[in-house]
Amino acid sequence: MSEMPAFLEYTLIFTFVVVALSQIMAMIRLVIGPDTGDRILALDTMVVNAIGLIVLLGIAQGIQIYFEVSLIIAMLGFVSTVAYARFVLRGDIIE
Amino acid sequence: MMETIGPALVAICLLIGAIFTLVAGIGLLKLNDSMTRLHAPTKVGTVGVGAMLLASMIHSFVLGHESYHELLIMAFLFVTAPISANFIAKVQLHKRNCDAPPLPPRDDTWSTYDVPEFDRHHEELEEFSEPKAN
Amino acid sequence: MLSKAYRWLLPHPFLTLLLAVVWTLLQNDISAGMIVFGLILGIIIPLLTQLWWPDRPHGLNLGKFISYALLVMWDILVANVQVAWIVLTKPNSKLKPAWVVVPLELRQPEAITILAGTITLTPGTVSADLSSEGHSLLVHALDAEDPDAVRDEIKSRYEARLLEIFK
Amino acid sequence: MSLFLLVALPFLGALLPGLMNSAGRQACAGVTFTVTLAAFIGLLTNLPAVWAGEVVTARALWLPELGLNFTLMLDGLGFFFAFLILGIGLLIIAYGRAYLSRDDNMGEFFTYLLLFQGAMVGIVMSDNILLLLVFWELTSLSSFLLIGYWKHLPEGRQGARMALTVTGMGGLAMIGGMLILGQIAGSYDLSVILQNRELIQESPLYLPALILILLGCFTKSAQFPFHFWLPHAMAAPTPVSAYLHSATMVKAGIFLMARLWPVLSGTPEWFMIVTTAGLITMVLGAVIALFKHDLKALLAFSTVSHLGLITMLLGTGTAFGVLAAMFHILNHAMFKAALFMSAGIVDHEAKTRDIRLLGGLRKLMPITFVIATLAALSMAGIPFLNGFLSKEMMLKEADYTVLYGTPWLVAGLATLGSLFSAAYCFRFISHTFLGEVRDDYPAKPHDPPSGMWLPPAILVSLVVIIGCAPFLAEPTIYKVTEAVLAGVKETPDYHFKLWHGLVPALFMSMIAVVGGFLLLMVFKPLLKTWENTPRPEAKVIFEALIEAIASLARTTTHGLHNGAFSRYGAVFSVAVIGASYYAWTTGTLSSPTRKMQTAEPVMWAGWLMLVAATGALVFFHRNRLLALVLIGIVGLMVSVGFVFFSAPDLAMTQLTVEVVTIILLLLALNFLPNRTPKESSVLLRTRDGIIAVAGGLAATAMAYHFLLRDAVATPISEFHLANSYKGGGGTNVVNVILVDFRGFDTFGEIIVLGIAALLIYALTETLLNSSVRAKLLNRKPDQPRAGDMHPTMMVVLTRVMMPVVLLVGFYIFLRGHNEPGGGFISGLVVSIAVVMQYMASGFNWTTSRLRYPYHGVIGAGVLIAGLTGIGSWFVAKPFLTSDFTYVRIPPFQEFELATAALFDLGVFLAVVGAVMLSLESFSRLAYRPGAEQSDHPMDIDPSRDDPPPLPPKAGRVSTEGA
Amino acid sequence: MTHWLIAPVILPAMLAPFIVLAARYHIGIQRVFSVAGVLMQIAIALGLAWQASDGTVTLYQLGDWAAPFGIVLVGDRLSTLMVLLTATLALFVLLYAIGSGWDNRGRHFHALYQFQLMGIMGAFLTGDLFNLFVFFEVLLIASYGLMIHAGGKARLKAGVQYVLFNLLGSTLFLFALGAIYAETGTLNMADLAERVALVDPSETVGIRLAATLLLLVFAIKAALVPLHFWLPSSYAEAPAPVAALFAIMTKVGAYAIIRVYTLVFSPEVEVTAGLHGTWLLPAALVSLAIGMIGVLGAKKLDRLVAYSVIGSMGMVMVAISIFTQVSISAALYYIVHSTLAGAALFLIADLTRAGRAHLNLTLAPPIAGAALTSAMFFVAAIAMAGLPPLSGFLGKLMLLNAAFETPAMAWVFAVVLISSLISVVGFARAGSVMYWKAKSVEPEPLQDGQEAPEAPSILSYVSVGGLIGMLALYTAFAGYTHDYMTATSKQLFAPEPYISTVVDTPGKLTRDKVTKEAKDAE
Amino acid sequence: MELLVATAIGIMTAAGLYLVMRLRSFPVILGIALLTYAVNVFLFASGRLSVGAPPILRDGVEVYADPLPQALVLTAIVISFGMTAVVVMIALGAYLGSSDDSVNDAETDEDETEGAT
Ligand code: NA
Ligand code: NA
Repeated sequence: MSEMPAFLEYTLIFTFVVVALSQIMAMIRLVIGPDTGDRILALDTMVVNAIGLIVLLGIAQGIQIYFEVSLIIAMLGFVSTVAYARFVLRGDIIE
Repeated sequence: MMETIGPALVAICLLIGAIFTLVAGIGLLKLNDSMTRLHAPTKVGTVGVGAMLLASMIHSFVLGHESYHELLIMAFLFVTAPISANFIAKVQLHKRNCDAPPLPPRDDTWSTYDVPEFDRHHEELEEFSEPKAN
Repeated sequence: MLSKAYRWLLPHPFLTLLLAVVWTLLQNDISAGMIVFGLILGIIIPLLTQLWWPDRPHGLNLGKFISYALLVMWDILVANVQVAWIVLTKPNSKLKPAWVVVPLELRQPEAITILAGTITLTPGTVSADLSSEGHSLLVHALDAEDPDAVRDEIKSRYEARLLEIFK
Repeated sequence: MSLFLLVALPFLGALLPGLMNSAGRQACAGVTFTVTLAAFIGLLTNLPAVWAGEVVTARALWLPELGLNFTLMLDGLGFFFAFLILGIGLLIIAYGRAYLSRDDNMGEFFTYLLLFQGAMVGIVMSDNILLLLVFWELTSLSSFLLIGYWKHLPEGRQGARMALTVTGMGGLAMIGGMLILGQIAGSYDLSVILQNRELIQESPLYLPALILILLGCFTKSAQFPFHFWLPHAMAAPTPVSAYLHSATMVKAGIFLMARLWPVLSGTPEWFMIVTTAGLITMVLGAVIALFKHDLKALLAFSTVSHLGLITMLLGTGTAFGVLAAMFHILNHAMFKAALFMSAGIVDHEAKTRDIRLLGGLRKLMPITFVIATLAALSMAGIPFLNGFLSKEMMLKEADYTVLYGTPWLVAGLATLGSLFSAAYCFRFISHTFLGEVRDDYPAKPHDPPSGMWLPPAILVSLVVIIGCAPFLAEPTIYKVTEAVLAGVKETPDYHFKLWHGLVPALFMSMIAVVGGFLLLMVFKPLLKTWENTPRPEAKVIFEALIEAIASLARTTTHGLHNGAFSRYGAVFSVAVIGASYYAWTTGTLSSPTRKMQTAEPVMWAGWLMLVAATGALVFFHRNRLLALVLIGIVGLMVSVGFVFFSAPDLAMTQLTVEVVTIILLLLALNFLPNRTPKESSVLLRTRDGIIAVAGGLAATAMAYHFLLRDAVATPISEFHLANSYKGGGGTNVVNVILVDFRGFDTFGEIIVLGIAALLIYALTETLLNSSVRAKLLNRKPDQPRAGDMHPTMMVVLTRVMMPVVLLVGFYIFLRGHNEPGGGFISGLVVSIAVVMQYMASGFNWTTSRLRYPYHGVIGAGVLIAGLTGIGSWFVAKPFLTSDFTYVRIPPFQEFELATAALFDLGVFLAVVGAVMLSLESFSRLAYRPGAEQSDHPMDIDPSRDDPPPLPPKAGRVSTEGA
Repeated sequence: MTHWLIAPVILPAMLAPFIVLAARYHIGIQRVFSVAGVLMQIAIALGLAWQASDGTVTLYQLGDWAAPFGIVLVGDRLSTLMVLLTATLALFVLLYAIGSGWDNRGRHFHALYQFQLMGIMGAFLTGDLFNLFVFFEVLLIASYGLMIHAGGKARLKAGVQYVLFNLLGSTLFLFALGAIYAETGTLNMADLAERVALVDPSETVGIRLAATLLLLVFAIKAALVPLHFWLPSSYAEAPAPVAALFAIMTKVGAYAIIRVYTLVFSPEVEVTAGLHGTWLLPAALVSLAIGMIGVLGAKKLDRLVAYSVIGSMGMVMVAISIFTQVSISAALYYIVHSTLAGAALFLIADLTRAGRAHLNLTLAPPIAGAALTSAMFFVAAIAMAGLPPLSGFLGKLMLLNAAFETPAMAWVFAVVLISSLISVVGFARAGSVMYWKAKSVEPEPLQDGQEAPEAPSILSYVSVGGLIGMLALYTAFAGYTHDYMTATSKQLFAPEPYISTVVDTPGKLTRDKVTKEAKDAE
Repeated sequence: MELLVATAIGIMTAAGLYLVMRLRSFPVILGIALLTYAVNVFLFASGRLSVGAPPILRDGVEVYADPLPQALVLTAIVISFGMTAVVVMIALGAYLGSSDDSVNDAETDEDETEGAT
């Protein structure tokens, strides 16, 4: 980790833990469902949380090059959510 | 100035982000109705990550290599979230996972239930194409 | 003639502007070179894709749009705290979710989309569906004692403003 | 004539009959006869030298390093056999011309015959045992063709296959034997091998070599227990039978035993095996022959019997035995060929060979009667005919031979064999020719044209001449015997004459003839007994055996390759795990060289998510959509892991690829069932579970092992890190490796993608041009569908987002060389942007507005990448040598121009083309005619129902600003 | 700087996209370009083989980077021989594909064919293990495309298994490469050979795992039992010319084993000692047996040929696993032979299809053009079963001759000879049913509008005849070819020139340094 | 950390293998995908693990993660993407042709060999 004040470091760790927790909760929702809509929602949440995780990593490591990754996750998360939903709605996702 | 306030701002943003993210998770897990669940992550989660992105941006200023990138991601998330939510809501409506909505005042039905003729015959459940609430 | 060339070159001027801004943000570098390059891209890319956006929105009022955006941002901040509070404190049994039907005055798809997006991003409401001809919006409210009040607020606070933006 | 030419003539000549086929039957036979005659004369030109005791040789190198060379030699033995092969061959050809009917393809027949003849000549002239093997197997193959010549007859096909199987087996055994023999002697040249009697007989490998070689000889020469194939070879046209049985095929084994006699014989093993086999064969063949009703079958078993006789003579290991054997070979060839031809004449004329339907032919076909009778009597061992002479010598030799310590055994059995031999000969004569003329022959027989009776007549006259004046044959047989003995044994002092005094052999001979006569008297009751005696039928046993083996092969093959991929996968896994386990446990292990790094909580969380998602995926894999979502999460967590471990490029690639993959899978899932049925049993799942866990443990162990140890030397990537900027002009080392250091890999990689897309396109085309098309068009959705195909909000968002994503793609492309990104990721991002447009407004609406020729995009991408590589040829550098420079054009900052970027552009285009072509193909499969093709980008657009604010075409013409 | 060494890879790599771009809808133009490309390939391959025939090792540094940092192509006797073999095979098979019209029964045949060649050529020429992986993938994915060319239920079904199995193989290859890099820090084969010497004898688990996994990967390609399950149905169901071309694909596996196990993990290397010795020979013998049993047990002619390919690979692998200079040269001789013979048999099976509804070994009316087809089958079957006088027999002799050097000699003799017999019986039964027994059946009278089955085109016969002719030449000049194989084997067993050429030739940056140092010295 | 990565590889491998041995093409393809993840991580790990050191050259930074395995994995990902697309298509083709998505190919040719006679 890059040099940073101790309080920030603790906050960062706390945030990591919280995001991870949220991620796990989403995962639970994903598994228990009960329906596809809930699962897609859970997946969407997990994607957003993943962006959060990567942003946190960037802060922790003091590196900015993870930006492209976050951007791509944001784009792709959206596309895949739409794709899943379209599949449930229409079967054919690019009809 | 930046050296002292900066980290504090970062920490605050992070905390806000953490809380909202957690709320999103809790909401997703706790709420027991599928439409209600939709509210938590699409908004709270977005703000949560938004706050973290803000933290990252401030942090970059603290470190001295300014970055505006994060704005872009934030914008992206905010613009796409409603569409995602809309699609998921449509899925819930389509799968009858919620209370039947009232009919629209001006048109015949909601667009999700407005199934084209050639799509109405699927292999098993023909009656499924019509909203059962009506 | 000039405006013809203008329309040919800039089928969607706002998109051009948007792309230039995005490019600058992407590059993380606000220099003349970057902005020029961003504008060049902002012209080229819409030209490439304009067939997929055949009719451009008309009568967009940029100033009002910006103030609308700021309003929405504020609402988002406030609303999120409210929602968080509801999620954390209210037991499931006490929640009163409800469907809200919003009849639309807006006609332009762009405007309707912005309205629906606003509704989703702001407190306790999600735009769930559009009616089959597009004249009503189905909104789900997380905790609404009075659905009609929610509908009225949406219409007055957001739709009215959008009607002004998209004349 | 050169020996090469001699051997080559029949082979070269074999081309002619086929070519002459259209020129008529006469030409066909004529050319065959001419070729054989030429070879025969060529052979005779060597007679003076051979007679003088010289060995004529010819050598040419073929495979010198292996010791397989084209070395030929002609000594007395070889000459003797070649003379028989070509001489009798001539007669057979003449006979065959008359024998074959109009329906038979003569060109084919004579081609096979010449091939066979050439192979036989090759065997007897080989001075190299490997070369001999070549000819040996060629006789098997060509006789296969000859025996199966009448393809429409099941007996022909079966007989041919049986002959091939049995002699082929022997031939293969002999390959082993010959190789061992050559290995012992240090050479495969016969001339060398024959010099090494002691070396060979003392070698521990002598016995295996002997057994293997004898297997070859016995099968070829139809010795017990391999005798059964020969009678079934009778299905061949009679000229073939005559040839195979008299002078050629079956004599090959005898020839080889004689050829190798100097080095193999004389040991107890040789004596026991060869003599025993010969004796049994002789007696057995004779007994069976007596009871055969088919003339050719009778003759076939008589051949078996006589071959046994010769084998027995060679087995005794004495010089006299050899002498007798050689003489009998000559005699047997003559009378047997004549007999077969006579049988053929009878068959040809009376249209039957069944001896029970015959009789009385003496009056109808007197010429044939004379010929057949003289030949048969010779075979029976009647004085003044050549058969008598050699048979008496055999009996004399038998009298001297003591087998298994029992003095009378060989003599008794030899006499018994001769007795039966005489009996079947008498039966042959009396039941065919004697007795009353019948009126129920299938056809009215009469003597054939001279073309058919002249050849046997020539042979029979020789039979009589030698029988009366044996001294005429004596010098020749002595020369041959000398050649066989090769100095190992003294040539015996014995003269061929009719009267040797009242020696035991004479009595034995008399017993045989008289006994044979008596046996024929009581033939009827004897036949009854024979027919009522249960006895193993060799053919049935053989066929049952082959059928059992074939059936076993079928069961094995189809049981093993049962088409179950799940089992193949299990076998694969077990094999890999097992081999790895072996490699691991036989290696050495010392302590790790790297310290384990501490895992932070976030790492644990990520791990937990990954494991949970993976576990859930296995658990829920039957719900396909859920499984897809879960695998997406696995991929997401892997990507996050890549970011965590400093690999942003990887994370981006992984993510983009994954989304495109999921889109593809969703497109496929549209057609596939949504759920996987539960099919495998608990037992099977347990098995799979165990294998899977073992595989997982193996992977874990291996990964853990390497993670805690350093490479044996500095990894080559040190160089890449050090030279990335200096030599490649980029700071993103991963990208520089991809487009420069290892650009060739990337070139291959985009080609893989391109091929993938072409394949998908091609298969789509194929499916749409097949019956699948109708199926697709009539497809009913398997789940209820919602309305609103192209939701308004999505369309509107896409209008803004799609250009932005394209911009991002461009950005990522430009950045790649120095920051995470590059052509590949950029290509995927751009593809995803287009996919967004597809998803929003539908495939038809989107493509009808902008149709990219995706084929062309792929082609262009690969060509650009390739031409960039080729470009470096013009500056005399190898393929893909990169160059770069920095340019500054105001108002822009200094930027880099690199050939690598051009290469990356190729990558970009190939990726976009490939992904889009694939998606397009899937979409074409999903096309349904019922679905109305909207002219609008979105289904719901309230602005359409209002009066349009601008005239319809105003989009382009209006003068108003926004 | 000559670029000929890369030409066999680049030529098809450029030709294929060109065909896709310019001649997508014109089968005639595609054919012309495809044939011309293959003819050029042969010319180039001949040149390369000639160049390598004096023992020269040619190096091509891609991107001008020195090995091991960049990728290199290496031309020695072995690799150029394989390139020549591939090009020759490709010509006859391509002519058949054109003559039989197979190329026009689906899309993109010629492009895929060229890509396939590119992959194979690259695999033979590359000196880098990861690059080998890439070329394996190129050749595999092209082979998927060719295998399912023209579609059809059974073919697609078999295609799924073929692809899935190879995906498992590719995964394994990556595991092996990971292990190699983790252990040695390099990917270049010559460099690897030098680094293997640095492995600590007290820490051999890693390198042994790596070597084993690599061997398994190649064993899959070589269809070694029990990793052969991908082969029978895919080769049987593939379009005939494709199956014929695939005859070279199994050889890629054999080639890779020979290359890696002579260059890198040679028997003298202590740390990997005994790795392949223990189980490769048994596996090879079992492959031989299983293959030849399959020839006897197959119910269809095309499957029979596929099993014979497995059997012939068993022969090759037996020779390889004995691992002496003599045995490797036998293996090389046999590789060329079995490639040509296998290809010929697949094509003949296809000729047999003319006028027959199926290739089941059951009674059916006579086929069109039976005489010539059956004669060709007879010759090719002789070659494949290893009967004299064709090269199969010579190869068998060479193998058995080499087997005197192994303690398992008796096993080798027994299995080779017995399996030969089984295959002879199998081929004889099949040929008898297909070509002889059919003569006893009256062909069904043609129904209205039904056309009499057309005999295969002359070009089809010419291409099969060409392959058989190649076999005959290969037999007749066995002395020369065997000498060549022996020299090749010798070169493989003395890899120092190969290694020094690859590792010591300077590249882009190092070369500058060298010239600069030379200047400084002046 | 190393143990976590190693076990992650192992678990994905195990799950992948299990799914590969299923009977329908869809789970088998998912199994292959899991195996691909596993092997990609393994190949990546052959450069050992480093946190916060992406191989993007920056002034003053000396320690970088090993870039070569990253490049290799990138190539591998792309290739396996192509392969996955192809296998999905072929599996789909096979399914459409026979209405059966089983990966196992029970031999259906009715005509048994009557044996060569
Ligand atoms: Na479905
Ligand atoms: Na890159």
